[in-house]
Amino acid sequence: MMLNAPIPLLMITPLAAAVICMLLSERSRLLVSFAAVLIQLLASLSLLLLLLQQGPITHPLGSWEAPLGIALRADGLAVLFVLMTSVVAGIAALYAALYLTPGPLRAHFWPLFWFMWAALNGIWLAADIFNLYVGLELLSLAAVGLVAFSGSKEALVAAIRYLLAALLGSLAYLLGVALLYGAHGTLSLSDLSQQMQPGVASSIALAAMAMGLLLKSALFPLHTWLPPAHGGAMTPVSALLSALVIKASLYILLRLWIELRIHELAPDASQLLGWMGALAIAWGGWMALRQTLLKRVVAYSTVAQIGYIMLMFPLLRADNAEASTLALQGGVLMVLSHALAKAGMFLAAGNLILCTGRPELSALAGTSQYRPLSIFGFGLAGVSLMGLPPSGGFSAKWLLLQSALASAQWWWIPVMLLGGLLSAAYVFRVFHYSFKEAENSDTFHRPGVGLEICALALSAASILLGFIATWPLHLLTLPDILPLAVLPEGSLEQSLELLQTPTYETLHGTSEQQP
Amino acid sequence: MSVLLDLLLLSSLWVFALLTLTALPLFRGVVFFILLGLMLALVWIRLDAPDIALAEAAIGAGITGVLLLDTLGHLHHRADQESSPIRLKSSRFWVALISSLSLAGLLLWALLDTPATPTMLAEQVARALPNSGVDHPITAVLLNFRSYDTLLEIGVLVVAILVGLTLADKDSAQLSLPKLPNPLLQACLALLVPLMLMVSSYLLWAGSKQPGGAFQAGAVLAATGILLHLSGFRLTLRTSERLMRAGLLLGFSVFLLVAASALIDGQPLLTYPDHLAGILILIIELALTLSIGLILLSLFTLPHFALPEQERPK
Amino acid sequence: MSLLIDLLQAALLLSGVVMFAAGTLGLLRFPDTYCRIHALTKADNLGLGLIIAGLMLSAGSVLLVFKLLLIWLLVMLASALSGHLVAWEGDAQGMDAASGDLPSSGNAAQDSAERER
Amino acid sequence: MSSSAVIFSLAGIGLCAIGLFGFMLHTHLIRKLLAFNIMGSGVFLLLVGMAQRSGHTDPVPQALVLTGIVVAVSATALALYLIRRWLQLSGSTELPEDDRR
Repeated sequence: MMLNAPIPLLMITPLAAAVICMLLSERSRLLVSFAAVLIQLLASLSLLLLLLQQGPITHPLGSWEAPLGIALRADGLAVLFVLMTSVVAGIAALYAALYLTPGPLRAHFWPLFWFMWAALNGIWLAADIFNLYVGLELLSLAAVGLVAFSGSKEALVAAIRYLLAALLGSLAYLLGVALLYGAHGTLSLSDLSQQMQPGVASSIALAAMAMGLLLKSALFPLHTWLPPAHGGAMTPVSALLSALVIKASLYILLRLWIELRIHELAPDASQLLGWMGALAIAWGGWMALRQTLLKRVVAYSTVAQIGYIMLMFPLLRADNAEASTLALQGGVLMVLSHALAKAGMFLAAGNLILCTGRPELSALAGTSQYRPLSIFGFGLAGVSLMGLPPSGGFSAKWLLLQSALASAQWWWIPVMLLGGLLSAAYVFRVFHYSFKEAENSDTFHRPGVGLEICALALSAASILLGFIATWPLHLLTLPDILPLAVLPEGSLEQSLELLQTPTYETLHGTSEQQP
Repeated sequence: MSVLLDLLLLSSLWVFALLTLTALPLFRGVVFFILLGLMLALVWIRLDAPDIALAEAAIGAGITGVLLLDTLGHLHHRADQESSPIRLKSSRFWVALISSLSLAGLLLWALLDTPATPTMLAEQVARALPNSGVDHPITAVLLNFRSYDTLLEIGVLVVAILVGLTLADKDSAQLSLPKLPNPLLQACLALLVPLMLMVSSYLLWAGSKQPGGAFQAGAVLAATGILLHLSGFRLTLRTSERLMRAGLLLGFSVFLLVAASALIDGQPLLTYPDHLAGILILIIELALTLSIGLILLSLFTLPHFALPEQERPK
Repeated sequence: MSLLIDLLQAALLLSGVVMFAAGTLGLLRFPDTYCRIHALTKADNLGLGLIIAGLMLSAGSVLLVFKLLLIWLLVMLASALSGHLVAWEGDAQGMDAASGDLPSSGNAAQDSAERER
Repeated sequence: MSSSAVIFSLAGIGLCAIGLFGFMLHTHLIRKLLAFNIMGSGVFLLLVGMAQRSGHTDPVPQALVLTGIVVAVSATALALYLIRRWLQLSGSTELPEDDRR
């Protein structure tokens, strides 16, 4: 009976924590939140164990089977995202607890944070298109609240812009839901994937949903709301937004793409997404090079990295199972490593701003001499974003490159290389500023050790992901979300063996496709 | 005949929508927006959806309208004149026009291309209704079959309140909305308030068998609160913070507790035991009505505490 | 007999519509706020009363007749109150009865409608 | 075939288009919010209208719309909080014409 517990816990805990936090005094909010973070970590780990034992799990809420009721579903993809959320949000919570000064502001942070977490878990586990809409709205409103949090003029402008984009995106998504329901009479994703027939209504519905989700994920040219919101929010909030919140709409897009077989039915749309991604890589990288504020650099880097994630869509090919699998694995690994690296980078950037007391890049002069730890955290995350070995970012790009070669779409390769160069340029530009001689180095503040460790832990995790990359990817092949992706045995290991890292051998022969 | 009526309603919807967006000054636009909401309520009746009609009139037109008008009250103190938005020379106008026309075209295409088939979900609802604990299919969907959506939706409402709380400053409890010291109003309140409370409880009670339910009842409750607020009886988050907070969260907490209680039994989340389904739904609805009433009221009253002009520290 | 009732019903409904039209015309054409309130509340209450009376003839059950009556009473109460509040607010702002203008051109209608809600 | 459902699906399409038009045209934040609400109503009409064209009432989309209306009012209230605060700090009801990059 308790076998089913992790899924409900993943939803109940954050919602209950939000309510309890609203009712309690400030000090107790902190304690409740730590307890809840622990429960979340344990629940996601036990969900992982359960998945390894039983395979994909369906949890019919209210004991009503879909399509009448709503089902929650935990397959490999969902569990990976749940784990990613628990790690990143857990560390960000720790950071926030140290970063926020006691007072009403800190008190209001926790309930919003918990609602955001609940919405994220809800989205990862959802298998119902309308439920995804409610989850998206909960997520957007909580995220907007977190952006507007400080109440300053800049924060408000960013929040309003973000809110308008998010609302328009949700409505476009809901419009798609309306058309899909009108055409197919069901809201359950698995029903839809069985009944889906190509048709005008379905195509327009999916186009509307995709537009809405892309707007929410800030894919170029719909990205204009992102840099002020992510760059202007408080540091822990920036980390959460860039690492997790935008991934929610990307995740839904990916789900729709593979479960409703859009990659088969509309390969042109996939190519379009890929080209938008390519433009995003170029534009995001270029703009990141031209920013004068440190956190804006990091925010524009997110715009570019979203582009990388989009490159997986044109590589999901119906006619080439190997390329598809590699693309899916590369794309998901990209999401995971970006989540860790970007959260780490934002936290490190926040620490640097705490050191210098000013948000400008030029204020960084002397930091690498006096605050090497902060700049080191920033650099580690940068290594993963640039895609240098042996980071998670490198493995992800490697898989995507392999996939591009396998499906003979060579034109994505220069895009990836150019993007890597641009990332290197903007990361080194930050270093360049930090290595300058400082005139008044004695004015540096010392951020708490805890803050430094949080940033470093996330950045290090993004590097570490490169060493254990086969493990999450193996998890990804567990469920049959991509039925066509039957890889020849051991081919994943083969493709990754080229990287020559010893860890991969230990997992040899474990990636048999399961039904 | 009824087609004519429908077409009349359709054209009035479109006209009011256009007027909402183009009428000057903004106040007029908001009034047209409220009219649009009332027209929509009629449309929902025509679509055999009295539940939505009630909610649209009470929440869509009522509460949203009050919130908008209240914001306008803040606005016109700061001379904020806008010129006519339709400027044929601006590229913005043409981009907007072309995108909206293409949206209409695409949707029309989708609509015409899709055959009208009865949905199988409606049948399933009808079949499962006897086991749901209520007799009204919409209440059954909202609080039993798809209760998870409703749970998250209450979360969305609470988030809106939370953001309001974050932005409102605690210290300067200064009312910006004067009360109306009108003797006739006060006299009428004695008549209206009990009546509204009665309507609210009727809607709640009716919800298990016929149109009505927690949301509509809560909206009427909130309207009562807003009326009282305007006449000077102020029940706000500031008066008794703890009590009010508990009230706001009561519905959500009760819902969450009931949802989680299924786990003790080893059942999936939100499962009601068969014989208890009716009573549990009633308990949830009672708590939700109170909370929704308080939340919608607070959405209105929260910003009436002037914020300090200077920026708050980061 | 039923023809008579039908005719009576038609007459009641039509005269109700005429009253509404007259009230709307008054709202559009009358010179100042006070006159407009007058047109709106009086004519519309009577118009609604006529329409309700017409509907009662075909109601069929006592409960329905009672409900219709209740609707009329409630609308009368609401319109009396809102009409009073608009006039009261206009008076409080020093609105001139003859011209309907405020001493300083402001947003009287806006204010009063806001308060009313 | 229910003609009402078809007609109001059409009405919904019109409202969606008008709403999108207003949303893109206006810079005034409250007008944008009104346009968002109009668009929302259009989507709700389309959701119920399209599902009920066969002449049978369908409680599921009706319940979804009830949920949608509550979500829309929450979003509107939240937006109004932000707009008011922005008005208070800047005295403007429009966002600064930004560096649209």
